[in-house]
Amino acid sequence: MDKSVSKRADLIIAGLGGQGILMGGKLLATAAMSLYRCSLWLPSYASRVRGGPSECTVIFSNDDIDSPILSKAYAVILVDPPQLKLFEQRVRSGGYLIVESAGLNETIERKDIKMLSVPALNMAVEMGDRRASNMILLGVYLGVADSIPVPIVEEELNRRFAKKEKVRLLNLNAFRKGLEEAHKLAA
Amino acid sequence: MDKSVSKRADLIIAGLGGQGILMGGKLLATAAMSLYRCSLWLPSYASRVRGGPSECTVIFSNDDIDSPILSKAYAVILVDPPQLKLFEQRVRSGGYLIVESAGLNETIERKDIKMLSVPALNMAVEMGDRRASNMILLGVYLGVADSIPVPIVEEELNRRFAKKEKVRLLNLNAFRKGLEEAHKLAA
Amino acid sequence: MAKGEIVIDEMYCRGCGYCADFCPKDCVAIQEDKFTPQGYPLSSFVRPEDCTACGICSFMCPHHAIEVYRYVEE
Amino acid sequence: MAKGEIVIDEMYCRGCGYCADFCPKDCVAIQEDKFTPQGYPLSSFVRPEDCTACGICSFMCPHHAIEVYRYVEE
Amino acid sequence: MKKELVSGLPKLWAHNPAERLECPGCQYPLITRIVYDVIDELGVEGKTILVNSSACGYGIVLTTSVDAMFPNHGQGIDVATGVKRLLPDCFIISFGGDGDVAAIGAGAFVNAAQRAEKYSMIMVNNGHFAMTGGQLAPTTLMGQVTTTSPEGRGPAMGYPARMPEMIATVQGTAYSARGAANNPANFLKTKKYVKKAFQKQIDNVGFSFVEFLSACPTGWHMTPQESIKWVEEKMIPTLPLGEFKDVDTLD
Amino acid sequence: MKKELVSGLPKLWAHNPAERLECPGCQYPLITRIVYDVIDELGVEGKTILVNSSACGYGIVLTTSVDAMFPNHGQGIDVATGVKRLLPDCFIISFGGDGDVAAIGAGAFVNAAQRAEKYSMIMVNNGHFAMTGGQLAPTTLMGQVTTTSPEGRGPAMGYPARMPEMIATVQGTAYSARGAANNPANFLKTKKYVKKAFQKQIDNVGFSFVEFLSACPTGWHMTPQESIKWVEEKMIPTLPLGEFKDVDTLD
Amino acid sequence: MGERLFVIGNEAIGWGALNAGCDAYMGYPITPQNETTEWFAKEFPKRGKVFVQSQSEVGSINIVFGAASTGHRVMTSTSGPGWGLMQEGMSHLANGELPCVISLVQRGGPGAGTTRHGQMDYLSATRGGGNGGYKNIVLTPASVQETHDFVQLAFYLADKYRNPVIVMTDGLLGQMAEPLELRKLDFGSLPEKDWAVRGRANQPDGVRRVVTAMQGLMPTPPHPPYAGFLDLLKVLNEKYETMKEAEARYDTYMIEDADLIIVAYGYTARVSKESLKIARKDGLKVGMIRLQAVWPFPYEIITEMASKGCRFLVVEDSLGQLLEDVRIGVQGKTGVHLLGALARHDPSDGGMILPDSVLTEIYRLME
Amino acid sequence: MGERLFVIGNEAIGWGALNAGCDAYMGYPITPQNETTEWFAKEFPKRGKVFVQSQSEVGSINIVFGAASTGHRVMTSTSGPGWGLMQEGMSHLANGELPCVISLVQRGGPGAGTTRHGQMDYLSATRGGGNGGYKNIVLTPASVQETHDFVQLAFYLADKYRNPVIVMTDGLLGQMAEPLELRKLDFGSLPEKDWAVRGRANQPDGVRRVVTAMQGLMPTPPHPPYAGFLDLLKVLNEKYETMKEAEARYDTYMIEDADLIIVAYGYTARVSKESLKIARKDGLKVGMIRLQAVWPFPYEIITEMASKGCRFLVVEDSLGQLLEDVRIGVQGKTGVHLLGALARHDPSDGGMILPDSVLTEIYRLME
Ligand SMILES: Cc1ncc(C[n+]2csc(CCOP(=O)(O)OP(=O)(O)O)c2C)c(N)n1
Ligand SMILES: Cc1ncc(C[n+]2csc(CCOP(=O)(O)OP(=O)(O)O)c2C)c(N)n1
Ligand code: SF4
Ligand code: SF4
Ligand code: SF4
Ligand code: SF4
Repeated sequence: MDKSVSKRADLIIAGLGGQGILMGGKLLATAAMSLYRCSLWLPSYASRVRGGPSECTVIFSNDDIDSPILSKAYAVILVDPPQLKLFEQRVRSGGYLIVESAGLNETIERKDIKMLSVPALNMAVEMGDRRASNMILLGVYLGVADSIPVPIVEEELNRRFAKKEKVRLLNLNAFRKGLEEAHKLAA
Repeated sequence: MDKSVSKRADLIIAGLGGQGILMGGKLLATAAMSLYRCSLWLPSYASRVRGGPSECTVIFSNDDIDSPILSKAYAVILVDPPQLKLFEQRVRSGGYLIVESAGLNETIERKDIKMLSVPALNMAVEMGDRRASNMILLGVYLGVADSIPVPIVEEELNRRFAKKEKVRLLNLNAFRKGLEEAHKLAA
Repeated sequence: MAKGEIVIDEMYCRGCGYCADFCPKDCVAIQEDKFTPQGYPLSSFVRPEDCTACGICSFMCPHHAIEVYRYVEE
Repeated sequence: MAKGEIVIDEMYCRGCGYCADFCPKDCVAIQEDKFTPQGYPLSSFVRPEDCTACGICSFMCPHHAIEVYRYVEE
Repeated sequence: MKKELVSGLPKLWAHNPAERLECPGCQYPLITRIVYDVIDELGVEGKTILVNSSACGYGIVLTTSVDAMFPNHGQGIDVATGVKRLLPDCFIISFGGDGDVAAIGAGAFVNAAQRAEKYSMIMVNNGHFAMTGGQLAPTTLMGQVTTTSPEGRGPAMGYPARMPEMIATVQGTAYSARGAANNPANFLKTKKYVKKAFQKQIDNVGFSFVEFLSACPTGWHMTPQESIKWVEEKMIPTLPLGEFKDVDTLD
Repeated sequence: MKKELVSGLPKLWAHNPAERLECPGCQYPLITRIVYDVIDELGVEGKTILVNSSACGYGIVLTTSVDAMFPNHGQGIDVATGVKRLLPDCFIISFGGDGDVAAIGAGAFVNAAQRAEKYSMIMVNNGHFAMTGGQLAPTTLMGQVTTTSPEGRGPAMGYPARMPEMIATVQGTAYSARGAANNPANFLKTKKYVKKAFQKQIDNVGFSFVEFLSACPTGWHMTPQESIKWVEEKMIPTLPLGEFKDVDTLD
Repeated sequence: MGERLFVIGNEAIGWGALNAGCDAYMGYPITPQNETTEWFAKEFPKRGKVFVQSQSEVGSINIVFGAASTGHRVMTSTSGPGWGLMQEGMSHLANGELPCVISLVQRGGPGAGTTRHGQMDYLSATRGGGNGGYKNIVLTPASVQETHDFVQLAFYLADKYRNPVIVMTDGLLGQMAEPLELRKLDFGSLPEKDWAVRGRANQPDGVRRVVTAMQGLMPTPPHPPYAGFLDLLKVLNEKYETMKEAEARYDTYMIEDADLIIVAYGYTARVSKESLKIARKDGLKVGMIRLQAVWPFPYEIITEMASKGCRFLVVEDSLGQLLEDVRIGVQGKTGVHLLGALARHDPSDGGMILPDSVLTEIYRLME
Repeated sequence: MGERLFVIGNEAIGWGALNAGCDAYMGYPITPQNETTEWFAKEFPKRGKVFVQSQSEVGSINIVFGAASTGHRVMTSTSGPGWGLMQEGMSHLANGELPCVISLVQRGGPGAGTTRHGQMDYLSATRGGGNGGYKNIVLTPASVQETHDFVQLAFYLADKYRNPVIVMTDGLLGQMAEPLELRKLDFGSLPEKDWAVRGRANQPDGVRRVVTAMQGLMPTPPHPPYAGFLDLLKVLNEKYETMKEAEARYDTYMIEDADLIIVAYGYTARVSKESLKIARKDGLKVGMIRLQAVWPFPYEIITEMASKGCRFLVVEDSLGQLLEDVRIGVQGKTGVHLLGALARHDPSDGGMILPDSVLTEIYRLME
């Protein structure tokens, strides 16, 4: 993706219910509003099962967004490693598959995409709350995709958790950890 | 109507609810079953009002009966004289309009049909029950139309009122009175 | 002596006889040989002299056919 | 002395803690540091010695994760 | 001597005989008289809206001179909720047959009470579905012959519904009673029930309900006199008259 | 020393964990355990058909090894009527949520009792519509926050439905009770209620009904422990446990 | 000719059900089909069969759901607003693939409309008025005998396809009496209902049965019914396509040389035929296609005749519903005219379309 | 650009209603439209507006009937089986000519089907799923902003025609978030609601009002409403014809030179547009007609393009419902193809029609 023009970015976040999948995606999509003419977030989750497969699509663009559904995206964040093979197919050529490393015991076959394996769960536990792992992965994504300037995302994050200072700090730090990690991985 | 071949006969009985309109028609139609290949009875009454306009169509035929609804019939029995003008229009050319005379204070304009004015109510009251007037009128109809042999109608009448001897006798006598009256009128 | 009187509206009466049934003074009765224009047996104010203008025949009449008047000294 | 014993099925336990709450002898407890394969905190039979085989932990377990056995003399 | 009108046409009367199509001896118009007169006595005529979904009540309730609504069978309960919620200052009466309230509208009825809707409901119980030709209703008495219980209602068809007793158990109900007009005294007692029920609405207490046992001579194939006797000797023993709930606050 | 199984999987168990999708700490499966065990104890397993229309119950009731039916929300009451009428020798249990029985199915419920349908109905009351995301149910307590009572239930939304009390007034009801499993004693008492209710069906007496207060920690956003406390301290005072009707003949 | 009864259409439904071996009826009164409900109330209990007067039409259709799940032959009947209330249930019956018969005696609408008659439920019956897109065969008899016979056919087709089947008449056909010859029709054998619930001890294989309206299908054993949603759609689609192929029903009258073809069903078909015969005597080349089923619809015959240049006159007591299907069939090749409910002869609710009106319209079009 | 919210489609319905001056909402929870009900529960009471959680969808639609009779702007929302249960009420609203808005968030069916999404209520929404033959405008937005705007349009049209209006989306559009610019739209003036009940003392003329679902019509004074049934039909028919003339809505994309035209609405229109653009880049002459209303249907444009020889591809998440209307329009002149629900990418209930599938179909057809 051309970082300077940035006409369109898209992303799939996939995992299980309760992993903060939907919230993370919505945060990005909301932040993108001030920057892009169009922004779209589409959740998708199993109806009956609490804790079943959960997925969301995030698209921002200065052009109209036609399909709200992505066959493939530039980046996929996969919080549930057992679904690796499935989501390997959903990354566009030249894009990123960002995957949680805890529980990951295979690798991808495609050569035209990059896989970044991130120990987000461990990092989050170290930070004191396993639930922050989604923000770490989001940080990694922004670190490599640079689709929205970091301050704008942080601003949105601060707004969203304005009433819960502890949660805000935790998430903010996790997000920054993710950014750092991205730079490490990119290096 | 050709009395000997009798391929088809039809009849409209019209009046108000409670005047035995529907029952009379059904009696004829049922009697006709043994004689004709087809027989049809179609009631039509106001839905909400007890005592409102009530009408039924009776058709018997050896051919298929197509329309169950008659625009015009060979004979119309009108128990409610105020509707005379309306039902004058529903008699086929050459046919009969048999009308209760009590309360009748107009006459018909058409020359191509015959009107028979019958004091059925008075006759019935004389016989002891005003409710028998419908059978008198039915008798008049059969007297002039001869669409079903009298014994068959009487048999059906006896069957229908088999369990109520008094009613059976009353109706049978009324029916016969009507036949007589028809012969008088025809004379 | 009559304390009042009633007026029966022939147009409305349907001959159910409730007025006669419930009049505590038996002032009202169905006249089997008189009929309303609609053909129902007609109710009549047969014994006006005992009427107390209690109103019962009126409010028990489903067809709102009766008006009851009380005589008042002027 | 133990009158019986219980078996907790890791596949079924979801760490709700009702067994621990309702066991009258406090024989069962949630091990916050042990997890079921599904990632829930795991319940454990921590004080087998006092178990009376009353069955409560089993029938109060919504996830049917506990079997209770009573020792019987042969 | 001057004459003073003691009783005549009900108050709130729209003089229109063409619309008065009840059968001879039908007691339905007695409860409408009570309702109309009480509305008048309470001085709420100008803000009254009648919602009628009872079938035989269609023509009968149309005789009113106030705003009126005629939704389909069974809907009058929910419809009244809609009207009252949008016009909380108006005075809403919902008329229903026993079919409306005890059969097709039973869920709406129970839930209107559960939500403590602030209107008044009148159920006219003539023991069957009159308009459609006299079929069994939930209120039909044991042994009663109807067109769908040709051998008389037996236990296989259940037992007569007692709606005022049932709805009295619901917290949102402020008032619940059963009246009849088998004699002048009960007519007047029923009028008291109706007045109390309406007052609950005016005081914004909660849901209020009166059942009225109504003779249906035509539908029952009886003379008017026999039908009154049936109310007295058959219905009232099974469905006792009286008040089943009367509270001034729901808490 | 030999070991004897005191308690383990419920009787009538179809071993299929894939279908067991209730939330951690959900008490729903406790009432299914009771029902399954009582069916077993009464020896009617072979002729049992479970009809479930409670939403969260879909996955949970599917764990049975007997014939089962899953009609839509609100329909399980009428559907059970259909099954029982055609198979009078079978043993029919209908499970419903509080939404099923007190809201959408209230009319079916009241009329099943009025017709004295000969099956047994279990209502699982978790105080809200769990499956659809925790909306207000007729049973929701005063002050309780749900997604459609974000400020807590106030009087404008009515008052908590008390179904066993209400249905006890209906003549066709043979048995009506409310149980809970907030502690082992109440669990066992509830089991007795269920057994009595089922016996009424076996004896062909009439409609039988048991409400079960069920903790829903996920939906209530509580820990399982807090949810049990809520049942104890909030629900039971409003919705007292006990039997409300128990008769051996309906006449 | 065997012994004949003289009965009205609404009663013929009952006799037909009896001859089909129907085990249970559940229904709620509504004009103009009350005689059906009353017939079952009178005739079924004394034969040891089930009659349930439900508390509403929502109740009727759900009690049918339960009853049909047991594998017995069951039916309900209704009209107008009652039909409206059954729509959700119809959809669930389709999902659960439960065979049953619904007798729909049309009245006039919308709303409470008229309690008399009308042909105004064509679209909701043929398009699946309820949620989610489903199909059911809709048989449309035009006489008392045909009503009786088609009820039997309906039970057969319901079992054959494991799908609800509608027998659609109207208040006029329902109230009309004609001679009825009682006869049991044989349509061939049917598979065992091995999917029905009846208590596990009564299942020959001892395996539980599951009936659901949630996610489709009651696979015969082995259960469970966890067919995915897409699988449900595929199965239903295939079934609907089969029905479309096999179950169109109509008869034709003098269409070979016709310039104008009347398309109608039910009472208006009979009215139209009378007019048509008169017009024929006058030398007008009018023919008729009388639909005996309106779903599936025989588009082919319409297209074929339209290709020959025939024009069409749709006679139906509605504002134009059957009209849509005829238009689909005609494909713009020729003209399609409507003689509809606005031609009712009487402004009150008793109006119907008279033979005279049809005749006048034929002359107008053939001028 | 003004201040924008980032909200999901189901919430946009609420914001649209608020901007339309809606006074009351009554509804019953059902997935996937719960956020709408919850939005009203949260936002309406604090603004002094009416929120009623009904006991069922039969309840919702009848409470709407009562509320709409008072002349206020009122609405409900539902999905799937809830929509099925509202059919009888829809018919009565049509009979009573009561303006109101129904938000229908489609899910997959029949029966309980899937709680996710689908486009399977097209026929029941456009054909009047309930009894008696009635019509209502069905608006079909395809974005969060359009949802918000169309809800306002719907209230306007409802008042204009004194008829229920449906805003039909689906679970996918309902759950999807996009920026929303809150704006009050002005569609022009409307007549006084002088027919509404509000208590006689509040009627300017002191004459009672009567609202009925029995025999149609609430004539403004002088009452009573004894218009005959035929009069009702005439009035309704005239209204429906006017709506057909005036209220068809669609936009077109590159149809001028197209050989293949995709016809779609809602989510599948957006999916299709993406594929279409890719195909265009490949030089394939594909265009699109996106329906913004599905009743009335713009048959003319379809016929016109068919006459030019265009073929059609209908993309809808159903077994073929919109397909019927496109066929009526095409009149057999060219081919009509369906990419329907059987092309859902996933056997579970989450499947949807992906851009890839549409693209493949375009290539297949253009080969
Ligand atoms: C949905 C629906 N079902 C059935 C009917 C037919 N119907 C009209 S009135 C009625 C019952 C009338 O009984 P009740 O409510 O007791 O009133 P009554 O006629 O006795 O005054 C029925 C079943 C209808 N109009 N709508
Ligand atoms: C006709 C209809 N309306 C609404 C729904 C959506 N729905 C499914 S379950 C449910 C309520 C669930 O509450 P409850 O009955 O209390 O069961 P629980 O989920 O709490 O077990 C609702 C409203 C539906 N499936 N069908
Ligand atoms: S009560 Fe009224 S209707 Fe009945 S007889 Fe007396 S006056 Fe006539
Ligand atoms: S009650 Fe059951 S699920 Fe809960 S902690 Fe104990 S064993 Fe685990
Ligand atoms: S049928 Fe009965 S309830 Fe109806 S008007 Fe006649 S007497 Fe009254
Ligand atoms: S939502 Fe509540 S009722 Fe449903 S499974 Fe979870 S805990 Fe149980």
